Amino acid sequence: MIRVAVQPAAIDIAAELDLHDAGGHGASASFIGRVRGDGDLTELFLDHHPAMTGAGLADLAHAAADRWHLSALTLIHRVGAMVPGETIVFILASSPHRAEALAACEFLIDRLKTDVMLWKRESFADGRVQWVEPREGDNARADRWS
Amino acid sequence: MIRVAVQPAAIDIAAELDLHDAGGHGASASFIGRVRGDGDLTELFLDHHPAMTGAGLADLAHAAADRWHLSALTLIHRVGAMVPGETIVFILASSPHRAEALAACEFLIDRLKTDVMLWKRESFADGRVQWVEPREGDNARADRWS
Amino acid sequence: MPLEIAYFAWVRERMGVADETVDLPASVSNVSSLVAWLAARDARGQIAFAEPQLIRAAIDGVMMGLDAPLAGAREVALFPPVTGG
Amino acid sequence: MPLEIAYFAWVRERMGVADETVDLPASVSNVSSLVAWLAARDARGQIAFAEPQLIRAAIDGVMMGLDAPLAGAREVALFPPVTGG
Repeated sequence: MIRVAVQPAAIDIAAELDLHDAGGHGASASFIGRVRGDGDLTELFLDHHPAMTGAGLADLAHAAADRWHLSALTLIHRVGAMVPGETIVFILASSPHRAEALAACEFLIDRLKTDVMLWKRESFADGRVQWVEPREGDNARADRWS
Repeated sequence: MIRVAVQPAAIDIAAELDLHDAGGHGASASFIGRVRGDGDLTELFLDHHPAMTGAGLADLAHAAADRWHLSALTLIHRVGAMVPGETIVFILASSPHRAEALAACEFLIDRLKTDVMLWKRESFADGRVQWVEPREGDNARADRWS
Repeated sequence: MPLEIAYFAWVRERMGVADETVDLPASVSNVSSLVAWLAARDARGQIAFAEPQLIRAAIDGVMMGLDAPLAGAREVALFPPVTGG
Repeated sequence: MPLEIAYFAWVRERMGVADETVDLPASVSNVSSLVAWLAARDARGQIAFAEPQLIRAAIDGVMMGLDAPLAGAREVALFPPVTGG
């Protein structure tokens, strides 16, 4: 019912849709986050803590399942090096009720930005490499749920 | 960029994901609504007005595209007879910004419940057939956006 | 004047037809009087339009109130409140 | 006492290693004094921990404040604030 993965491999959305057992009926809300090519970004690297990142994602998934009535939940996060257009994160929440599927999906994407042990490094076409700074806006969105 | 369809044929989500040009990067939010088998429901029939239903969906899609910064929007609604587990509606909104993709998706599903020329008829295992009454809760959710 | 009327959902089922073309008497000038005229016309209409407050209308593809005039209309659609996608 | 230290993100890059096992002097009793000790140890540590207010820590997989004691710890992870998924 709850599937969580942290993986360096590309995220196969069609395969994840098939794996996800929505119970055959009700509502599914999903979110797909992709690497943006803004400012000539050539690579996004996501550093992670092997044990803590997976545990953090699993905690978030269980928090969502405790809070909303979900028939299935898929939460897949990619780590390592990615290029623009590749999928970083895929969230898929199913429920008999659409409001719960939508809320769970939004909760997860907001909390992922602040609660999970992930660090972003951006590389650009001109050779610049920089670690991303935390964004105040992300904290504000995540705080809506507490 | 905006794709709207009203169709009696089954909705092929994998094919729609392929058709939808998310611009290769950014965020995509989606919603999949399926027929629920509650109370031994055996068939859901959706009546529609050939011209007005399509026009209403197109109006909603353009309202979303005017309100949020979307790189692509797919809105597919099935009509006619369906069985539990089949997909009634598929919404897929892409944007450079996740908040906009999520909001557009939620706006569309809420408004679909109240603004589009569709009528639901339910058939049950014991032979009962009934037309669905409008739900107050749907109006309240849709009114959030006005 | 000849007018095409299209019915949807349980209005269609109770009328037994999806659409028909009628010749309206001059006294039927707006949607409300059309509904009353259909209810008085025969048993099907009496059942379909027994609760006129539940009837919604569109004239030539545009949602209209029950006091909307029929002058110039080509098609009137009559149906219950929508129940969404 | 021997302690494994793991570094992440720019802390890892500036330290030049992903992890190391150190023998701590008895004076290093909590995360804050560990950070100060690493900053004083060599040039890499001086650069990595030049802004200790930016450093976050986890002890044996659990997020901890900088005043958390190290007694009994097996692994300390040191890293900047997370920047999300």
